[in-house]
Amino acid sequence: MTTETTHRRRIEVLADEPLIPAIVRLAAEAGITYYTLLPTSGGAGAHGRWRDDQLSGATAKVMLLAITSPEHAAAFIDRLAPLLESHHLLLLSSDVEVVRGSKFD
Amino acid sequence: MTTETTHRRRIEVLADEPLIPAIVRLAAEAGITYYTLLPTSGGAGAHGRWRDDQLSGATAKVMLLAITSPEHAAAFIDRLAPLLESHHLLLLSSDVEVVRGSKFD
Amino acid sequence: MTTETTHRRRIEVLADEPLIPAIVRLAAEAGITYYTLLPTSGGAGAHGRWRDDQLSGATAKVMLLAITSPEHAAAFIDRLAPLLESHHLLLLSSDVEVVRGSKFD
Amino acid sequence: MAIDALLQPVVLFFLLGALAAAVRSDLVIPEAVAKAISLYLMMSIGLRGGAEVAESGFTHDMALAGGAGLALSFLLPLPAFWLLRTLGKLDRTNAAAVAAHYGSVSVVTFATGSEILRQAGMAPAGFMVGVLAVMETPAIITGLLLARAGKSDSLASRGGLLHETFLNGSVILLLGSFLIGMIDGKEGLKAVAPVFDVPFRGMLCIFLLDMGLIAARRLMDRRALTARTVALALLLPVVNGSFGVLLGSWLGLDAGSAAALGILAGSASYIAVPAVMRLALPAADPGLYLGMSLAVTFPFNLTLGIAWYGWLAARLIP
Amino acid sequence: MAIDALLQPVVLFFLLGALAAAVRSDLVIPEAVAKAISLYLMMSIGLRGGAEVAESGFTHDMALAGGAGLALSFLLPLPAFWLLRTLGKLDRTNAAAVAAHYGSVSVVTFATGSEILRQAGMAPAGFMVGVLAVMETPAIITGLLLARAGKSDSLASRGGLLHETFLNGSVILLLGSFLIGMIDGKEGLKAVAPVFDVPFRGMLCIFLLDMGLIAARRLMDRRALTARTVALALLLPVVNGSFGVLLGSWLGLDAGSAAALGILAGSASYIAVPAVMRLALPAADPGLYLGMSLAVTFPFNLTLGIAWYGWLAARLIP
Amino acid sequence: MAIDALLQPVVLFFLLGALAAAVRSDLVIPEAVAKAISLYLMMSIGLRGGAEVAESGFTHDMALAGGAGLALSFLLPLPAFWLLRTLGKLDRTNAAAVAAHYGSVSVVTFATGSEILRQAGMAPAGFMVGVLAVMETPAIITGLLLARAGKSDSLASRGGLLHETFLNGSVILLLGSFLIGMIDGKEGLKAVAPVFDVPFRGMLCIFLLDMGLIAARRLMDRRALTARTVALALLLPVVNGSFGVLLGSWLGLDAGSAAALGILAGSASYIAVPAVMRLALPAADPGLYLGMSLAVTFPFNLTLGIAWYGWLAARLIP
Ligand SMILES: Nc1ncnc2c1ncn2[C@@H]1O[C@H](COP(=O)(O)O)[C@@H](O)[C@H]1O
Ligand SMILES: Nc1ncnc2c1ncn2[C@@H]1O[C@H](COP(=O)(O)O)[C@@H](O)[C@H]1O
Ligand SMILES: Nc1ncnc2c1ncn2[C@@H]1O[C@H](COP(=O)(O)O)[C@@H](O)[C@H]1O
Ligand code: NA
Ligand code: NA
Ligand code: NA
Repeated sequence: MTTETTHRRRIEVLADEPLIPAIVRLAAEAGITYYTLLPTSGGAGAHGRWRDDQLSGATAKVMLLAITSPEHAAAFIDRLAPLLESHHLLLLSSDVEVVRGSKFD
Repeated sequence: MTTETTHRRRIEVLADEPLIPAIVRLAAEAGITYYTLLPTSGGAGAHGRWRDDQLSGATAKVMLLAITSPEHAAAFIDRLAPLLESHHLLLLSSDVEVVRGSKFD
Repeated sequence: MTTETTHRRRIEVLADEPLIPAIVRLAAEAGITYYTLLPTSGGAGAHGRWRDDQLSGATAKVMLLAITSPEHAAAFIDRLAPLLESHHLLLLSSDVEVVRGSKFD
Repeated sequence: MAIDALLQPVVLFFLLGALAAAVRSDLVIPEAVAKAISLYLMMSIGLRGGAEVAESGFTHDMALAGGAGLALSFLLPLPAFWLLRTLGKLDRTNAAAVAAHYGSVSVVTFATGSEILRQAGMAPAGFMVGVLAVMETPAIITGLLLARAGKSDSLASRGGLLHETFLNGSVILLLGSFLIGMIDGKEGLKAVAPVFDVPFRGMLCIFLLDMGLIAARRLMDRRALTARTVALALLLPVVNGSFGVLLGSWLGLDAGSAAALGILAGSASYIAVPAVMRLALPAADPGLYLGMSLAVTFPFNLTLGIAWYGWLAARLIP
Repeated sequence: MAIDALLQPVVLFFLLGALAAAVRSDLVIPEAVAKAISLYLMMSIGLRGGAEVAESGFTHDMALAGGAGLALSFLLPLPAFWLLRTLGKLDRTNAAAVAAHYGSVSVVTFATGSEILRQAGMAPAGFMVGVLAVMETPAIITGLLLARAGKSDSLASRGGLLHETFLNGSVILLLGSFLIGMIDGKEGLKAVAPVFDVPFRGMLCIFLLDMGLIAARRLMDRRALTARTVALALLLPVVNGSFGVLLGSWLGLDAGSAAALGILAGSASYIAVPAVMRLALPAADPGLYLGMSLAVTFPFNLTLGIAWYGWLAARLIP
Repeated sequence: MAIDALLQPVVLFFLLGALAAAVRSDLVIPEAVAKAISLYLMMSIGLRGGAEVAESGFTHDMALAGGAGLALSFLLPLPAFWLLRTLGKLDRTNAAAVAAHYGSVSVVTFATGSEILRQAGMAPAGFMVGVLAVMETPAIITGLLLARAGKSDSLASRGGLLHETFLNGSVILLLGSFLIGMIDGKEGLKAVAPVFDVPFRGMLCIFLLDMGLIAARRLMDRRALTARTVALALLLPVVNGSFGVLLGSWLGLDAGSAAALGILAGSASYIAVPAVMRLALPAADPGLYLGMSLAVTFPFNLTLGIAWYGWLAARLIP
């Protein structure tokens, strides 16, 4: 027996912690209400190096992961794209397969 | 020179911490013995919002990542699929390339 | 409107914490200067089981994530491949789509 | 006693945490530190209880209280289950899971209650810490029997369940520290008292600040709670706790220890039991059992319950 | 006072941290613990300040100092903004963000300064903790007005901004602890003094070790800092701080409290304000405002600034 | 002394941790907190040692003990390497890595040993903390020379190795705190004693609980350990430690300091050295060197080794 799987989009957004609630609201406007947050511990980008910083949390980055339909993914990307540069965000999109696809619209 | 890479399946399971040892055993039954666990810090799903909770650990979620062959991946998905709904699990499957593919059967 | 996205490679390297600075330098030699580090909490592989260990950090593993062009990805994989076995590394490579692809060369 | 108790720093910090969460402030105690403080509280409670037992020696009361605790933990889930099924309208699995929580105990409720009783000159006997340890797990067994758990599709069938139940970290730490306290006695623990004795109440303040945050956030996201289950989360502690005091007084315990038995009976677990239930009864809703025990019963006990059990014990045992 | 102050453990641990970072050692204080210590410091400062106010009762000085703090926090960003635009050559957004930091306050600078003043027999009045709490947020409002923030493309327009500004965790914890201190008084806090009073200076040492590491690492990765902004990060505390002392002395405060007002005016926020700015003014560079406040102004105040404000206050108010 | 030492809370908590791990309980001390306590222990040891040296001034003994420590750390890896190659049947790389661990020292073994010696009226001199700091790194250099490390395929060739070796966070923190202790002296540290002196033994208990968990879990997952390597992990501390005591007594140190030199020689690193070896000798198996030092030698020293070195020193130096 092979369990049937469905194609969905895997969206990942890396953002400073204070921005996460606003990004969650933006995702909800695009129809994405389910998500998971992953911690990070450091990195480097065009705006320099950083380390985990729980002190003010101002520059601690969090990875938001959401599995969703291609339509919702596109709507979310459209909304987030203009903010990427000004808000120092990282936005990734890729293919993923899930069981019970209807849960991931 | 270009190092040769092999196609494998990337399996990700998000589950409450108390369930992880049982899921690791289930994976072993499907032939998957190597894995990595990643922490999470929050999220939202059909069963509501949650935050990291180390106090009882009862509702702290952990992401299990395993790279494996398509056959083992299918066997694991078959075993896990009936539990997804009742155990509030998230199961993802996608393509990935690895060097030295024999290590990832 | 649909925001245009570009194909890039998603490189992930799992390594013991003391090795990360050296791997970051290796990545820079391959032209990869932007990356994000993610914490892990445990796992099992050919060299046994492990748990998070901040005490000496000697066997705490960190996941390095870098989105880059196929060329830089290949250059990095070429450099890292000979070290995989001796340094107990995990190296993954997959497809990902990004907005503003020029940022990810 | 009631008003004084409510104005103590421990309770005020709980209220501060609850208030901060209620106004949706971003205040957070790092979970690693909250967890460490909860381990500290268990070590401290265990050591001090054990040292007192080392001083008093084994007594008749001790055996009685231990037996009473064991019986309470095994049996309290039964009436609770019946109430949760009938009044609460819960299905079998959820009712069983919740019942297990109310048969078991809350370490922090006990700790706070002991401090408040001590302040009021009604310090419970040292052996009540042993009773606390004894009462943590039996209720889980009753709960699982009530749920007729262990169906084949459950991940729990792959083992780990017995470990989670009997070798839960917090139970081991409490019992182990109790034993160390008994071995070393007050004298032997002198060198570590600046960590395990003196700062206890202050550490409890920090922990209760966190509990206030967690409880209020759960109450605000009360998706799983209904008016019926909230009412039961207020009724169960009063019924169980009063019964615990009555039993203690009937067994001839001193007022402080009878009050402590009431606190134990009236409190509901939110550390050891949820971890087992997530594995053993995955179909039970954690939002429900944590919501009831942590967001309703815990604050109730802290503010009113403890004062009531203490008052009742003082009346019954002059 | 200056030399003595520099050789105290708190300052030496800061220098040790800075040195460790300067030689690129891998020394790291786990962030969860650093965060917990910063929460501890706020609880401790709040409780002790509140208990002192409970003892002294409300006074005329208290109202004056509170009003002065409010005014300073609202108005200090204005000249700072002008200096940052002209001398600092910053754009409007960055200048506004930095100005908000300098109008607001640094809790740890205040805590260290209070200890150093106390050591020198110039303990500030307990109500200065209330002034500290009052000064945290007004500067943020001025900063946002200066930036003409709230344009439509900002994520901030999706709300959360008011919460971050007024219900910031550290502000609530400080104010709440201050209130608890006022309610319980010195007597009521006795049982928790072994946690919130006695170990304060030692905990400050551990925290300052971490601050040394963080400040020096930021200074070494000073991508965003220019000679002009570094100069301003040294000039602003001297100007603001001296003005704070003068104002305090003009209002008739005692020397210790006037020095503390100087410390508050001269210090720059690096906890509450950055979190708001990241959301409200995402285009402002965190490397710039954290670099200035944390990597330049904080060490300056710790080593020289506090000593100077103290000396000035002692001269003006004999 | 032996039995008394075994029944002290520090040792009992270690055994409790080991027991909890042995029955596969899920008890875990959050790693951020364990790490913070290990940093605390180093700060405390350093400060107290430095303050004692400030009081006693520089002495002849101090120079002798320092020189002896330096020599021991450089040279002890040589016979260890030979034993590991011949009796242990390890390859060159693994033998060199393990030898480096045994030449270096364990801070917590030293801390526990000092407390036990102090209890027995044999407190080591304050300068032994300096010797501890001196002994951490030389053994690493000998180990790397023995391994003929630095081949081109190693990531270590990309730098970072010198930093990990000489600027390891724990070494810097220990030395820095020692210096601060020397600068401020007992008087200057009075205000921070409630954190860095009084609670030391209690904090050690919590840390040893964690060490018990970690050591027993490593022993149970002893994939990398053989009967031969376990035997050597018991033999090496006895040989090295006894030699350390003899050397100390021959140099004319007091009994407590000679015992401490034995503890340092007999202990094996599990914090500083593993981090360097992972980078410098990636082919060496961390399961082997951490298994030997942490899971066998550390518990041996804690329960028997320290008592033996103390007894030997007391016999040799009446
Ligand atoms: N190509 C990339 N791969 C992985 N992470 C990246 C990449 N670019 C940026 N990041 C992450 O996103 C953060 C912000 O990026 P930036 O705005 O370029 O400074 C960086 O600090 C990294 O953690
Ligand atoms: N579509 C999704 N994308 C990302 N994470 C999800 C998604 N659905 C569920 N999750 C995660 O899985 C958890 C359990 O899901 P649920 O059983 O739907 O409550 C949620 O709390 C999320 O953290
Ligand atoms: N197939 C795999 N899937 C996921 N993680 C893996 C896999 N193989 C190895 N790992 C991770 O990489 C670490 C080192 O691998 P190894 O060198 O095989 O012991 C393991 O402890 C795991 O955390
Ligand atoms: Na109960
Ligand atoms: Na200011
Ligand atoms: Na040694």
